[in-house]
Amino acid sequence: MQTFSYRSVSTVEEALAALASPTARALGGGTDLIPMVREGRRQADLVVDVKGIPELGRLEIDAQGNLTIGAAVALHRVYGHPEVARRWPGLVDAASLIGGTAVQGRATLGGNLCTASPAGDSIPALIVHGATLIVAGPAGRRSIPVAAFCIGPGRTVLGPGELLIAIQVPAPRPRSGAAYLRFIPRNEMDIAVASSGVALQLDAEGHIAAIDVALGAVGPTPIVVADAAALALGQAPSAEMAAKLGAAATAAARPIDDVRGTAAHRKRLVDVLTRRAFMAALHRIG
Amino acid sequence: MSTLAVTTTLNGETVTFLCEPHETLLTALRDRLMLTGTKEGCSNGNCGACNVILDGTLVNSCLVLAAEVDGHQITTIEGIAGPNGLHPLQTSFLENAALQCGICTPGFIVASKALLDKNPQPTEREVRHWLAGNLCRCTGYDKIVRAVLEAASAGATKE
Amino acid sequence: MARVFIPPLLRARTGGLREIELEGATIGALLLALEAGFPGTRERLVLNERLMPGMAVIVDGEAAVDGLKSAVGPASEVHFVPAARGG
Amino acid sequence: MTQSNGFKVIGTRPVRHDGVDKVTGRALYGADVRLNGQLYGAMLRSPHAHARIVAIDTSEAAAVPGVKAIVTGADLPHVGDQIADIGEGAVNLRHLSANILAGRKALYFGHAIAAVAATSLTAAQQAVNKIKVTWEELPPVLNLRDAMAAGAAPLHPDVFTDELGEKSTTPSNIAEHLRHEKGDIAAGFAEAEVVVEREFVTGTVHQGYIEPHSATVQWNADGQLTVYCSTQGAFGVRREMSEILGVPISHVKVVPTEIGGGFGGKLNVYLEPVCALLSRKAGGRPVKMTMSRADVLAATGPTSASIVRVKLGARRDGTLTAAQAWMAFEAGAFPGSPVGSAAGVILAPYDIPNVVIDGFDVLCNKPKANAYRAPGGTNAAYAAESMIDELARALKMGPIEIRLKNAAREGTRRADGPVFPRIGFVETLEALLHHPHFQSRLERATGSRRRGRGIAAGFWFNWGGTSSASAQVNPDGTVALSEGSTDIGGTRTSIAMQLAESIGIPVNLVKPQVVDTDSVGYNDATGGSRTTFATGMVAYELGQKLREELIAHAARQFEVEAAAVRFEDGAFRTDGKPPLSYFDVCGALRDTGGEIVASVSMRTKGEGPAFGAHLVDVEVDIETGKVKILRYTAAQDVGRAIYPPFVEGQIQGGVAQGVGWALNEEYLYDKAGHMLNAGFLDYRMPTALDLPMIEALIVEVPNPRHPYGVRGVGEVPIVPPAGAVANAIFDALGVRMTELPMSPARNIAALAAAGVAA
Repeated sequence: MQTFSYRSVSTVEEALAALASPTARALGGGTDLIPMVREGRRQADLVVDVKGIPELGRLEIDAQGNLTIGAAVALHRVYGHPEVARRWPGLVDAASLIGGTAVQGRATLGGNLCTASPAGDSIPALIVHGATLIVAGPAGRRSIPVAAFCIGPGRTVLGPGELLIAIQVPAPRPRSGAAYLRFIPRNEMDIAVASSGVALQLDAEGHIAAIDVALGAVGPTPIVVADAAALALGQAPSAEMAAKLGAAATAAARPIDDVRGTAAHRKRLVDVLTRRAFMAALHRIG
Repeated sequence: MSTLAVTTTLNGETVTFLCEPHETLLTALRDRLMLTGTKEGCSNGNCGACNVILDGTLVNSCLVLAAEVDGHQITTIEGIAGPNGLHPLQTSFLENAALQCGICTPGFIVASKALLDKNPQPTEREVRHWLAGNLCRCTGYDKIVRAVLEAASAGATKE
Repeated sequence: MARVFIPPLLRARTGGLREIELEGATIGALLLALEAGFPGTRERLVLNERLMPGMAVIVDGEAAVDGLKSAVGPASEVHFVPAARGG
Repeated sequence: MTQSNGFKVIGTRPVRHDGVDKVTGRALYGADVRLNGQLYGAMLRSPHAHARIVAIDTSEAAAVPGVKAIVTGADLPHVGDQIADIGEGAVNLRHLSANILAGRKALYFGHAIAAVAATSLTAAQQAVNKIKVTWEELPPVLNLRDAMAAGAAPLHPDVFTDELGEKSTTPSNIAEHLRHEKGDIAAGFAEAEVVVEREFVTGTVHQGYIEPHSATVQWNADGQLTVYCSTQGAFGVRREMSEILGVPISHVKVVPTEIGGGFGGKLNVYLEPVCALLSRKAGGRPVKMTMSRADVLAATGPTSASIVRVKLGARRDGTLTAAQAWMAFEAGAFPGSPVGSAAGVILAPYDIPNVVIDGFDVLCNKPKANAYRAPGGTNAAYAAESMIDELARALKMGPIEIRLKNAAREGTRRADGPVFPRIGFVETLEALLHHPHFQSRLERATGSRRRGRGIAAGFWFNWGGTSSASAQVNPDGTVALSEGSTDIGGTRTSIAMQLAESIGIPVNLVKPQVVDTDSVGYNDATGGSRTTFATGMVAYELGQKLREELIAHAARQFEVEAAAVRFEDGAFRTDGKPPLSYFDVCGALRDTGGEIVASVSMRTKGEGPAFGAHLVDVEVDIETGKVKILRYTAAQDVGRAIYPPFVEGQIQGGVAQGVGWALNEEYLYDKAGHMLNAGFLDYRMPTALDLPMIEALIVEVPNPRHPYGVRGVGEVPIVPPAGAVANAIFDALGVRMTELPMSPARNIAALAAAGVAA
């Protein structure tokens, strides 16, 4: 049992001032942080509640169709937003999978990113949606592609005193679709044994114009399948293409044996999940 | 670290209580406010026994700091029944024998109320999905799901 | 005479006999009679003058509740089995 | 209103007496106890699976502000070797004590080492973190094969292999070998035309009750101990407290709270003696301790991992001629796995002339195994029912056909010797045979999904045991019933119903309460499926006494002989006079002879053994290995359903636990013996989304030895599911799954080994 102090802040400046202490931690939904601190898996002398900062609670689609999700927006608001659900289905797949209903009432995408679990469901989904993170810190603001955010289990590129402000997701491209699938032994309330997110766009002829594939729980961080584009671009989507992408996912995966699954099973699962996510994403295109 | 004073609307009444900054809402409810109907099953958000409704949203009170609820509204199992008697969900749980040992029951009833407030006519699949964060080890869920469906068809949200 | 079934692991002491007809109105009396015919058997079934802990005695298909004092009929069947209660 | 079976109360569905408290949050469970001046306790647990405790330094912990007491194993009184009948079988009290707080060695990850009581939980936990233990780590023994291997290092220098009282000459991790023998096994297999044989492995699983253990104890200066705890058996707690602490049993009063599930895991004490020692050291202040979920999983409960080999022989017509079973069960750190009951269960559903069953109770560095719903039954039946299925397929017989052909009936001699009384296995199989589910065709799935259907049977002995209760008739006609059977699943009501039926009054007039050990006669634990049977039998006798007294009172009011009075339809009648209502007679008790109070205590006999037969349809995704339960029907002979929805609930709940055991639940350890999944996230019990509706098919073959025909219900339904699911997976894939749980990764590995490609 660790004790700590608690402070609620209402501006980014206040938050940054509080987070200047090396033992301070930002509190969003708390669904990861609170049990981790209680069990001594994370240290904190000061917990800075950032939910009172209006910018962190924004959920907006701008005139260009880009989505901004404040880092402290609870998941149920994300998947409960009809326009978000319609335009960014892969993200909604992931947001509605994290924890049970009561966890989703509190947990945030920002928290899922900052926990930086190799199995964090939102991360592969955000990667394939091309999302970018807005971060504020002592040196000002910067933006980081989600694909570059995690650098190891529980580790991100966030520097000392930096705070994740928002997630920006670009407007979906025309004739595009996305899906995120994970495998768990139960049907809810589990951590992904393996996962795969696929986003793709077709050109006017129905050939693949863009494709992104990202995997979860098969490496120390989410893994982008770099070969996907070479395998698919310019070709008509097919079951054979799905199989090739699945094989590429298996090749890219670097899983380990742990309490949640075996490396062998995970290698197999990313193949299956990538094939299925590809077909689901394709199916979702107009 | 210093003791905090938290003021909240709890089951419709304004309440002020003292707590330590690291205390969870679950601990505050049970040990400070003596509302022990909210149960602790895992303290990790994996069983739902501590479910409460916070500003209209279902949450695990073990994953919320007591300090976070200052100025917010909370409904616990003790606030589900109205002045005129049991909530239709409570009646339906009794009539459907939807509890055995009863330890998970407060969490299930609170979670089910949050469901019906949002979706008054859920399907069986929707009920099962919504309640997947609530573990019951006695019933196999069959009678719980039936109780929620029956309460919904009887118009539980009118209460 | 009651039919006393000898547990398999005790049959070395009864010369391999699987069941033995014995005279006695109680389990205790039967076991004394058994001991008289087959020395070294009773100590395997009785501890501190009570039925061995963890063991149940079944008389005519029903668990006897009075231990060594349990009544046995003239044509009863007696078994010694591991006590199983449940969870 | 009388039902067609002649009962007025039995078979109806009144609102349970404790229902409103339990749906409004008012019911008080173990952790809801709060005494004035109470201290909070916290426990230091072993981080090692096997280690010698060289020294414990509590000086820094004692200096934490608010700390009032610290105890270690050295504070427990020395109890010598005493074998007692506690729980599932014989228990050495010295072992029981060493499981409460470790002595010289920690024997499993999570073993209790020391405890602190302080004015706040935070202070207690901080102090626990400051206790310094000097360890000498020892190599752990973590599985059956290692533990049983020749030359394996024994966990205990004083545990020898016991073979019905005969001890091995050297210490051994095999604490016991037991055997059943019937007929001539060699001749039986010689007679067989088809023989099948296979070995099965099952993992360690937990009961999984949602309420963690919690105890609050006050040890008064006058020597009186009061224990508030969530337990299946208050009298068992009283006995264990007395034995472990070396105090007279009369000094211990146990007040049972509501209990949030037990399933066998709350029969024995864990925290209670520690709280008592802390309370005494803290000058008699009450001490409350509640386990975390991690503690519950790491240090309580589990039921045994096992290896079970089964060999069956049959003639071409399906008649079983011989069966042999060999099983080894992990006992954990102290002797006492349920291998004895497993040996009784494994072939019980069948009439087999030639049988040999060997069982081994094996020590290893895991928590001490405890009873779990039909202890040993699921492990045993998983193996046996898989082999019955394999035999049926070899013989091209239907799964119900082969079971009916060999079904045990009244008069069948069990492998362990006794002869079955009236049982309802045949009726149960026939009910399933004629059920629409069995008669339906299973639609085949497409793509990577395969569907299959499986059947398995299961048996449980059921237990009678001792129950006591007392009752008084109030002037308003209500009857206050005091009982000592803790109510885990609605037994206040199922017992009150039997009392009401026996007296002849509506059940809402009965006011049942579960009281403390000073306030009612002795009761064995709520376990062994005994409460509705045995305490119900007591309620029947109690009702007969009250009824007789009521008639005597009415007779005085009528001024006739009692023999001339009848009590029918709520009224007392005698010839030639207007009837007196039940309430008239109750209101006039003081004028007709005084209050009516009665009590009954019985060592019950005639518990009816019971059988179930389960049918399940599954769908397996052969690309991922995941199994989905599509449809489940569970038939069971319950004797008589007192409260049918509760009976269904017992069956549905047993199925859910059995399915969890079959598919996902297991303890995971690393090579050093650290438990890796001590939480509800990774110890994966089924959620609402993992199960379909479960149809409970109630079969009633009344138990002739119970006044209302009751048989125990609670345990049978967990016995068949693992076998049924395994058989369904075989039907779907053609692969025999020989290890539980049948997790996705195992299923994929088995498919690959069998050469079945997705």
